Amino acid sequence: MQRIGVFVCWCGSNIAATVDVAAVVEAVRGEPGVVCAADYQYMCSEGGQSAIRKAIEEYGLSGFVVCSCSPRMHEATFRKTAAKAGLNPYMVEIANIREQCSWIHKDRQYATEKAIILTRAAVAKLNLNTPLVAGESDVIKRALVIGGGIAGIQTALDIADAGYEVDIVEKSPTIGGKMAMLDKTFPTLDCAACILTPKMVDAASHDNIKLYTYSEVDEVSGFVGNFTVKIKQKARSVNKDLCTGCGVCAEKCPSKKARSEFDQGLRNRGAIYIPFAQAIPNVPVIDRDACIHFKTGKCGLCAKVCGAGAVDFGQRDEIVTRQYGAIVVATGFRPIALDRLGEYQYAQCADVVTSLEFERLCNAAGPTKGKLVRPSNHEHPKTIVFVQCVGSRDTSGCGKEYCSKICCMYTAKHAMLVREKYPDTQVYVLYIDVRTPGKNFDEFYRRAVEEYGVHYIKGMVGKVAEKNGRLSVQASDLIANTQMTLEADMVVLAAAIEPDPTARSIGTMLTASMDTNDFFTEAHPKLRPVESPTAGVFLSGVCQGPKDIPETVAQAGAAASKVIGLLSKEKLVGNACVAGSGETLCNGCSACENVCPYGAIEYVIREVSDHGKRELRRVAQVNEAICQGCGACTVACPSGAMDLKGFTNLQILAEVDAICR
Amino acid sequence: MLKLSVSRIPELLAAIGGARALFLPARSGGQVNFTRWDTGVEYCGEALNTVKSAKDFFFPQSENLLTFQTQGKSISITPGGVPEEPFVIFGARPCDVRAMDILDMVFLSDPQDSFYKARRESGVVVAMACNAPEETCFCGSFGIDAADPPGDVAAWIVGDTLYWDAKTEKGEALTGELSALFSQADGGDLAALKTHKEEIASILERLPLSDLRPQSVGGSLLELFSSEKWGELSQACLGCGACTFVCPTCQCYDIQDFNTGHGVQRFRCWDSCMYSDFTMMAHGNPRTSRLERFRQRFMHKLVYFPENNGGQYSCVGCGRCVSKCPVSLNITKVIKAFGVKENVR
Amino acid sequence: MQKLSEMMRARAAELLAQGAVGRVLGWRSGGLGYDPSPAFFHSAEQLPELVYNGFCAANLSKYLIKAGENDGRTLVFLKPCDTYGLNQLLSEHRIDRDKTYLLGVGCGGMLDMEKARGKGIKGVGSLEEAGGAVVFQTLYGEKSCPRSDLLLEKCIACKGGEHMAYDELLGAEETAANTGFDRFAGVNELEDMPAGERFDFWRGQLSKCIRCNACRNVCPACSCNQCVFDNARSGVSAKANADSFEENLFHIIRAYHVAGRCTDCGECSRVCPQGIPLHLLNRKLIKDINAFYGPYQAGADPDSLPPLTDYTKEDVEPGVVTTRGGATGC
Amino acid sequence: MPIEREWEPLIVAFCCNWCSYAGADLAGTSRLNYPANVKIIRVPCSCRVNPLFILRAFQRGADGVIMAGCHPGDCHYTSGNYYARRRMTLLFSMLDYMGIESGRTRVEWISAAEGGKFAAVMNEFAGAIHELGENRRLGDIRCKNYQK
Repeated sequence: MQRIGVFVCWCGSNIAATVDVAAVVEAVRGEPGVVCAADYQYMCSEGGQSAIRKAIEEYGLSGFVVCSCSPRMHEATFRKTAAKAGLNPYMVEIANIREQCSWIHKDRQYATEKAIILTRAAVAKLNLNTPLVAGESDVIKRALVIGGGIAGIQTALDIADAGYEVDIVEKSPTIGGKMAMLDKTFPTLDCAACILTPKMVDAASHDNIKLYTYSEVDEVSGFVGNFTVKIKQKARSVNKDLCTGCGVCAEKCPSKKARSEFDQGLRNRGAIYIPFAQAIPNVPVIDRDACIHFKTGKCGLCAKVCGAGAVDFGQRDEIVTRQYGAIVVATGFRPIALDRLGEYQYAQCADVVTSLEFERLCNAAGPTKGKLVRPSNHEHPKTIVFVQCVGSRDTSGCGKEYCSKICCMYTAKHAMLVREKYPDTQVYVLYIDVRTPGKNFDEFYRRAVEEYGVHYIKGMVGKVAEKNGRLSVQASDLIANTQMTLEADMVVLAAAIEPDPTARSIGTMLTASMDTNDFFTEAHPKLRPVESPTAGVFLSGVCQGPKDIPETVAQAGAAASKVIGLLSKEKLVGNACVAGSGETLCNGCSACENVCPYGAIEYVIREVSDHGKRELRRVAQVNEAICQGCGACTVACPSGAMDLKGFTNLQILAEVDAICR
Repeated sequence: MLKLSVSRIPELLAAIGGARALFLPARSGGQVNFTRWDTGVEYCGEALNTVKSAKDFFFPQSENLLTFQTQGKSISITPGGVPEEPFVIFGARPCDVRAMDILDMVFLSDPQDSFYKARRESGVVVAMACNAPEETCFCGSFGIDAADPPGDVAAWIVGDTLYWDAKTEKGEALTGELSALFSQADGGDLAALKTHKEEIASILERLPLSDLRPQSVGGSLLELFSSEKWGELSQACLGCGACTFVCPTCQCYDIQDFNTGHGVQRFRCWDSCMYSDFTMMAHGNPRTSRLERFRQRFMHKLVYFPENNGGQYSCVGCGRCVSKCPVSLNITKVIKAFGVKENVR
Repeated sequence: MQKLSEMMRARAAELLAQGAVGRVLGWRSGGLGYDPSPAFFHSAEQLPELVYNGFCAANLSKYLIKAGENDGRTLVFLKPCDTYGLNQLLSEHRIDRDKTYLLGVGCGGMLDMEKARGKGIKGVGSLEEAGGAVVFQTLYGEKSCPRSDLLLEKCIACKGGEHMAYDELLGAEETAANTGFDRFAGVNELEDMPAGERFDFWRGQLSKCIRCNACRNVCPACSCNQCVFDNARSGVSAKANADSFEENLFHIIRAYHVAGRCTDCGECSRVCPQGIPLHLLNRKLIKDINAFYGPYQAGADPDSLPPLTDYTKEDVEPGVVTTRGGATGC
Repeated sequence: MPIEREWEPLIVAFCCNWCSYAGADLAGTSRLNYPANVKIIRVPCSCRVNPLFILRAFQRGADGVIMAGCHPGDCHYTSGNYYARRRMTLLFSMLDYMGIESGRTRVEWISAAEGGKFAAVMNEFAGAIHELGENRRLGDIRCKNYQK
């Protein structure tokens, strides 16, 4: 039997004006378990709290009810009060007689009656409370960042600078991601490489950062603070430690058929290659599908020319297993394939290119050394048509329904760069809407139109066709409401972006939820934008939704700060109100497992003693470190084996009974 | 011996039911059960047995014993009233009536059950002979004569005549009230009744279970208790209480508290030894397996009860369990299993 | 069916002899012809008592839970509709598939002795299923009755003769074709009544309940080690109905607990001693689930996710109950 | 000190801690009035509401029961209210089928920002229950002496 104290707060006049606090005190004295009841002007004040502590002392209370404001306001306060007096903090219940009583009712008698009933309910519940202890778990002070683009690099740097170890896992041979491919960046037009490569170098040289390039996450287990991750390091066929990065092997490689991923296939590369000059690590990799040696067993020229003897055809994939306290997803994006958007003739016409290809064509380090030419004949284009929303905001099912967000700005950038370098070139931009929210974005776009004389046409492309060496773009001018045909030398498609295809499998491994477009969902769209609903998993960059570089960097920093906050804890204090299963009642039916949003329930075969009869049974087991205490499992469980601490079936039934009596 | 034309049974019922509560077999929703008489409620004589026996009227499925309130430290108790409403049960079959004697052995032996006693005293039983016994019947195995019903009043329906024979004071008193309706049976009637009884007897002889003999359950208590057969017999049992709750002689009950919010009602309700929480105690349940529970039910009916009650079996062969068990387990299969072979067809 | 029984006995004997199975779960003949009981057979000597006839309605799959405690495989005979219950138990990890040998047997529909009694057939000494009819030898003479007149409700509403799971089939050709009967007709009828009449209907029916728990204990979906209604600590335990509310509570919660898991095997209605049409509760939920969340047959696929442990973002709102209008209730 | 007054319905509201309970608090801080006979029970999530709780409330004499949770898609636990939605839909449909007035049960999605909506819903629901009158069909006579 509990020994319960009831403390009714006046909250100055907030409560006392409408609720007869003395009457409440008197009414609940006779309630089962109640051994003392009192009222006070401000329960939350030091005076009020010490009054409670005194009563705990004097009456040997096992728990108490505070009739006051919303528990969302002061539950924590009074739990501390209990703890200070040596009571378990969960032996406290709040009757919300301010927000849900005195503030909404005018009639004193009604309000007082209701306050009494709410208090009875709280007492009835408290009679069934048991001391709860939040579980604690250790935090492994290392973070994993999946993806080595600008998002991943920035997150890693911020975490590392705070003094924690970080591993970056990047599936391609180098870090840098999409940003490394860009020429200039809006709205400042400074060169991408100039701002990115230093960060890449920092990441590589940082004592707290370990790079796993040409590697993939293979398996994830564990939970917040204590993940175990298997990383697959694919065989480079080149010994990182011996290689000096001189690049002779790449030059000498006789096989030049493979298309350069980094240059969007606009240039061929060797079977052994370094993706680009500033690649990090600056170590070549052998593309075994393209390599003559791996196909025929002959050649092996690279090995011969390598002074360091770093080429190692025998190298194998390796699995490394590492422990992490937190995981950041920064898997980034790619432009969508355009094969389902036939009207643009992308596959057919060499001079129809994507914006990312265009970036490479403009880039001084690109396949054309920065000279803008038509891929078909290497002549300088006189007219260029940029087409926006290629596969974005597309409800036809061929593209994506969402807005890819970055296209309006980079198209303006491209148009501007062309007019800057080649004033003789006519530039048209076909758009549905121009969306330029963002600092200095609209100014940037206006400059393109006003200073650089870019022709913006609100129109949709009907068809692109090749006509005697040139391209004719049929489009409808939605403002003039006329059909028109543009003769162009080059058409640049602002293709929609989509999450990197590896995101889905990573999401599954992490049990991190994703939306229908395979973007990771955030724990709360407004209040927890960089956290996944899965504890310990954080989101950085476009993997969560389309973003430009400044937004990505900002979010990367935010994710990093969340990780730092987590890693800085000695112990993780879990949620005390977690689910738990009574093993003798459990049928092992998996209903709870099926509804748990966190994968916190697993089934184990255990010897169960039922009425002294010992037998092996399949029973549910809740991982208290993962359980968030929603209670979905408790209702799914037909036998009532699964219950939620702090909100048990009996406690809630007791509240119902008290209210309805 | 009195008589009355069958066509006037409604008058008879009105006369009885007008003065006091009257319960009689009536059909509703496909089932025949004892129903409180009211204008429009028709006596269903052709049904052999009601689903639930007449036991309810003396030992209801659940009844309130007392109520208590607590205020702070004080407690106030309101006893549940002892039922005194007089009533008549019309058309109970001989087996059900004999079952009442068995219940008496339990509830009227010291300490007497005041609730049961009160109901027993204020209830009058008009028993009806069985014109058409069925294959599920084996009342004969327990010395009950379906043609010659016990009870306060014995009744027969022969053709279009109802015969009425008061056997106890209570029966006489009731008959007295109704005398205006009856006429005296003459010699012809008695002859007809006699042949009718013989017809019934000849049917009883030909019943498939007619030579089922509980006495044939041989062996010492210990032998029976530890017999291998229980495992096989009980393996199909679902552990439901259908057999118990349709049984006219099962008398086990549980006492539970129900908190109404303004007080606690202490009530008793039927319980079944087939249930996993039967006789649940602090340490748990004394019979944790289906086998033990199954064995308990039949050992009680065929061994323990007779041992404590001068050989009286706690079964009257009404056959309800035979027709109602979801998996067709019943006492006859148990008796056969333990019976000495030649006694079993 | 005579023939089929013999085939079953023969096959069971073989498998026992080979040691492929440790025991056989089937039906043992009773003395009255219509009263076989589920039973385990451990040796060829016991097999002559194994029968299969129109009164073997009992679904054996639930017995496999206990049988699983023994070593070795259990051979079990399953009628087409029984396999749904089996799959459901498999999906809930109540049965170990590897410890069972499923012998699917054909089914011409099971018979209801109550219906026979309703037709004045009493004093049955013996009976025989001959072709489309059942011939009863009774104390009151020989009575014959077409099989179709004696079918159990669950068989009139047959889900079809297909076995959802089996290792081997016997006499599948005996299976009667689906009657094409609309199993939701009864539900629709109730839904079309005014709320008041619906209430009176259910009060009338449920007030007959004697809380014998036969419906629950026979139900393949009700396989809890301990039911909340038997568990004093659950806060809702109750033995007998002390108030009409308890009748409602028990049957609502029971129907609810098996919602999305009920295979509509109809056993609850078959075994109710008071003849309460409990299947009308379960079928209502099945109808709703089909209407709200798309057609779903529990037990058809052991790997499917029961509707109540699943969701879509576009699910109907609970308000549909009030807004859908008279046609479907209210 | 019971007050002599005409019959008023008793309404139990199950509110999820993160949205609807906070919404109720906001209604309070905004001083938005709704009937005193609406009594709130706080649960972590709408998916914690067991049909048993609702039936128990009716047994004990509640005349209406309402469950309020986060808007679909906004659940603090990501998917709790989706499960709750299915559970309640089937339960309510079942009660309706058994002849319990469907107006006595309701689910509303009320966010922490919707104090106004909370008060409006409660006023409206209380009114509707008042129209329906006393819950007799699902009450327990042991618990409540129903007005003759």
